Amino acid sequence: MKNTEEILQALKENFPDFSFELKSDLPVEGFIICNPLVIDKISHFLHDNPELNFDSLINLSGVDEIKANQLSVYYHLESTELKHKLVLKVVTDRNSPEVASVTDIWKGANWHEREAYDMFGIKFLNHPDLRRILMPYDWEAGHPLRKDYENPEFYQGMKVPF
Amino acid sequence: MGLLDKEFTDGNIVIAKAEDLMNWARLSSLWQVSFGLACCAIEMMATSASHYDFDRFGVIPRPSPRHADIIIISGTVTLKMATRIKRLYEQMPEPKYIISMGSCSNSGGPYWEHGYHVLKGIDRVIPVDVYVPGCPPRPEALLEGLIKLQEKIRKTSLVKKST
Amino acid sequence: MINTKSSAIRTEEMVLNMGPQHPSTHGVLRLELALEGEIITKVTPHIGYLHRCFEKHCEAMTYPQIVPYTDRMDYLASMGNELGYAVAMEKLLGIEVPQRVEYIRVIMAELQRIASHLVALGTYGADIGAFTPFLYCFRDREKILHLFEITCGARLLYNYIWVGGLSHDLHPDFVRKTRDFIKEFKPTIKELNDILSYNKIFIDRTANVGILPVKTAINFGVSGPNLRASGIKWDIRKDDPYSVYSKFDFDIPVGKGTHGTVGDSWDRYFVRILEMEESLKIIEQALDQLPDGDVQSAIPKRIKPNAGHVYGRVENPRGELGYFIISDGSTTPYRVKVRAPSFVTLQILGELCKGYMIADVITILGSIDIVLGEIDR
Amino acid sequence: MLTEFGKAFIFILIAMIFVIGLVFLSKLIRPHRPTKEKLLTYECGENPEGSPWIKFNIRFYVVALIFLIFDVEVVLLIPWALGYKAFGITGFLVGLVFLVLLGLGMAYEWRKGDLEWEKPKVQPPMINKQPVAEVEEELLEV
Amino acid sequence: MMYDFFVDLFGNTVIAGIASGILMSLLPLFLFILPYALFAVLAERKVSAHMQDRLGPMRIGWHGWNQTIADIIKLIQKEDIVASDTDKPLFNFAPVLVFAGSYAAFAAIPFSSYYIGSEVDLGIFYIIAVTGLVVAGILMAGWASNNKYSLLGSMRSVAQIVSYEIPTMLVVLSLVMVSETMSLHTLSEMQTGYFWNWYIFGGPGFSLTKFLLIPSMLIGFIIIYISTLAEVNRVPFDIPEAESELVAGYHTEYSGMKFAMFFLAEYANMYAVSAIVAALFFGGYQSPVGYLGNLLGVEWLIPIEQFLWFAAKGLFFVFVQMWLRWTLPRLRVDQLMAVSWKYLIPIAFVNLIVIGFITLI
Repeated sequence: MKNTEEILQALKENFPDFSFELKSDLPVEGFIICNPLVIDKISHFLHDNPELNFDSLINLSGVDEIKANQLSVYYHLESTELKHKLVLKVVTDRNSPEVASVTDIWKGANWHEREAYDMFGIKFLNHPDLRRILMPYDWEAGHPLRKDYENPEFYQGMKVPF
Repeated sequence: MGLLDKEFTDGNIVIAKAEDLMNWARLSSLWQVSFGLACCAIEMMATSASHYDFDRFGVIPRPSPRHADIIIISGTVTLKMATRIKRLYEQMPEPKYIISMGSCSNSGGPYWEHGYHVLKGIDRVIPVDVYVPGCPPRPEALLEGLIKLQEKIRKTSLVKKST
Repeated sequence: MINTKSSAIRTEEMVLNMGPQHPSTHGVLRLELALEGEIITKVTPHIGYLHRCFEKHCEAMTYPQIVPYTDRMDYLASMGNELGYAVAMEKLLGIEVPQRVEYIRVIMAELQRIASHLVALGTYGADIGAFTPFLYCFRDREKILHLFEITCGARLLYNYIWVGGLSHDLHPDFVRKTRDFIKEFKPTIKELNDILSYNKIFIDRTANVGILPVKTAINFGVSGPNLRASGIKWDIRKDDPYSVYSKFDFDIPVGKGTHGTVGDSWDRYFVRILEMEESLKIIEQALDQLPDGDVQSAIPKRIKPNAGHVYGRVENPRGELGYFIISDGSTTPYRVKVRAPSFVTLQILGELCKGYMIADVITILGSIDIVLGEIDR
Repeated sequence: MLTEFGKAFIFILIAMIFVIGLVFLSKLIRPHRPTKEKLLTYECGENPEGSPWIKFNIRFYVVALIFLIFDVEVVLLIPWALGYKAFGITGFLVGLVFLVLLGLGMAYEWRKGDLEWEKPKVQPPMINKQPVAEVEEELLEV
Repeated sequence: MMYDFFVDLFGNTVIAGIASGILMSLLPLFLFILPYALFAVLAERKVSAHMQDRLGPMRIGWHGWNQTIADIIKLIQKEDIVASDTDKPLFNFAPVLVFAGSYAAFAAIPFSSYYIGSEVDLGIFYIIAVTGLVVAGILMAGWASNNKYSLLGSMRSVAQIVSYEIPTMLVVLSLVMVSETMSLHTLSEMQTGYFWNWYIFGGPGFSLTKFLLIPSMLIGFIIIYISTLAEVNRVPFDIPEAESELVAGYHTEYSGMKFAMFFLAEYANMYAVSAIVAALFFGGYQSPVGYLGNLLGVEWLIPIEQFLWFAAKGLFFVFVQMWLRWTLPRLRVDQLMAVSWKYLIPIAFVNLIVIGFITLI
């Protein structure tokens, strides 16, 4: 049963050259910010290390922080045996968002990442099949959950706005 | 070109009687395509369950649109689904009717403002006969919609209305 | 001598579309089956036919306005959705809710669990071919809907559990009617067992079909009855207790592989029946200890949480439902992400169905019990 | 004078005429408004991919083959079944030999696996690339 | 009797024969099959409704009695869709073949001692042979409608009917060994007297063989009832039109009157199969408790009574089929084949040999 600070120490020892930053001033839970392109190595470590043993990814959500002109992805991890939780955050640039995919570690992340791509346009590197999941496959009007998204006038002859 | 395609200019006793018989037969055995979209589909299932029995009116669920004459659009129609519904409607044999159940399929319902993927009303795609308001409408409301449709069928006639 | 073993002779692969309109896809889900004769080589689910842009609505509406939209996500367990949203928001705001509200919320959530399991078991029987249990389950479910109707006026989507309290107090004879319901419902579970659970053909169709090992289930993030059927005792009400669940004693039914290996479709089916009995126990205890008080005392007039984020979760009939809410200090949330259990559970369909026949895909799809409103949000 | 089979054939004729007559009668009444979309084959609302007219499973051919053997066997047994009583036990033994031979044929097919319909060949779900061993994890008491 | 009437009407025998043949074959169709079908479709909905706490059709006529009439008149008005890329001649001919196959079986079924369609001397095997037409019709319907669901449905139903015909034939063969006749007419004649003379209770007369036969006759009845259930595609063997898997099986693409023909053929087949089981084991048109006609000495009343008994027995078995449909779930294809090839056929074999020995004592 470890809390976020101890996990941060373990991460720092294991990955000396990666930068980790703990933010716990905001209410409720603290989270660790790390580099988007190495998130899969960190996840491998978190998954396989016996003390941490994060064997289940609860939630992966994309967020559009338009004021800071960046897209971020939050990972909620949990260990069913040791019963501790962890929140990771990854920040990428808004114009060419790229994050390493964690599908090889947690198979559950597959559709979460496809949804983040569909809604925000975040490209996940070496994802098995990165396609739109909720929107129609031929939807060219961009990614709907971005703050600066406008509705197309027509889609296949049907008027979209009211 | 069957009898039902022809338009008669003046009605007479034979046509009137034949019409009544055919309309009565059509309205008393409406076979429904077993097809539900969202929360209204659960209310439709509750309507065809034991408490409010749809079978009392001769409505039985048929799996394939080829055997059905009525399609109840129960739930939110999204843009991705709208093209499929249009095809299903097209594939039903000719004397076919549509009940749009729930405010989602009537006019987009609670998703009318920010629903970028929601079609604002099924009547933009297929011609609707009866609208049943409510979100989700109670089974009694759906039964009332069905009776409204039966009255509408009872009044259809082959004689061309004198415009 | 020609070897007539069918595996030796390659037949051409046929792609079959179990499309949006299919009697047993539990809503608008399209399964693309790659078939070899009757054996399935690949299943690819296509979803998104009911994507109603819930998260876009959350960014445009104030906190209390979101509650009716949470009902429409998993429309078979609306009370569970509202409770999840309320738990997450109360964690973010840090407000304390009077005990009476907590007890009523537990009663409502457990009644909703029984109603949702009844639909799941009924449609599962109908998928296997036995149509009568489906109608018996709906007959019992009508009684629960009547209980909901006398408290909050609606049968299916209630807008009953608000942030910080409830919309109405209990109906005067709600307690008596609920006790009558519990008395009537116990024998009907036994009747359902006799018709379906111990029926030889049902067991043949579901035992050893769609076996989900524990390690794979945890890796896929599966939760709820599907995970417990694979043998692990994992329930949010016990492992991450919220509301007043810690005050009741109830045990967590786990799949034991009575008719075949642990984690097959029969286990997933039978775990839900045992869970219904557990829920009855919880409701009885909650009714006995029901305190009084005003249910609307702790409802804040204007919800304006300071900037921050929270992840609140709840044990829904289909699994762990989580709300990840990010607020930026204004009255409307900056971002709400819902971790829907069916969305995560449907991913295992592709893995589970390899090598089975068409009839088994329907069995497995029915046993994991998904709701499309929650998948497509 | 009509033979008995003549009467039976008239039964079939009457049935055919009845069906064709009814379908024709309904042709007079029913509307006929074909549209391109209506004449597409139905596939749950999707546009049909590929054609169903492909070589399908060999299993059906094998079943038909085995059925043929048993069918011929029964046809041969009919006259024996009618008249074996006249010859007493020897008559029965003749038929018994025939039946036992057939039973052996069936046992051979059973053993060879031709009676097996296609059993599902299940591949257990795999995570991180190595096949998950049998469900050996004991009940994780948490 | 009808024949000589026509002979002196037309003079020459051939035309008279054909005329009387046509009249005789029209009789069961319009007098029995159509009213029975109207009643059976409504009965199925009412029986299933009351079994499920529902009411069934109520609004159409008092308690829904003319629901099926409304269905048929509506089906006449339905547009008949022949999809563009179907195999048109096959597509249109399939329902004709299916109904012809199932109606031809009524030629050899004795409705009463007075009336039988055609005195075919190998009665029961003619019926089993003719139901082969139904198999061809279903295959034609499935293949011609160019729809994956109907193809799968028809392939499964052909494999099922074919593999369940063998246990039927073996049981029928064992009965032929006991009764030494194949015509259902004489078979029913032999089971006269009271119900203990029926073959289910070991056949006519009092002898050691009769009591020895009872167990194997019971096994034979169970086997033939299960396999005839499968031949008619009723639950638990209704895989070809498995609603939850194959949408509507082989008649997915049919609409309007052609679909009504499939529907009618299914119910006619249901009755034909029940009639065969009743004729073989339950004394066809013989009454279990003697005839009213004998008591009152009214001679012409007996055939009518016999017809009523025969209809009652058939409808009872049809009711049992409906009863099974709304309680049991459905088998999978390979389990279905296993039941026939691995359980029914071996047991029917052994039953045949045992009966052979018993009849020789």
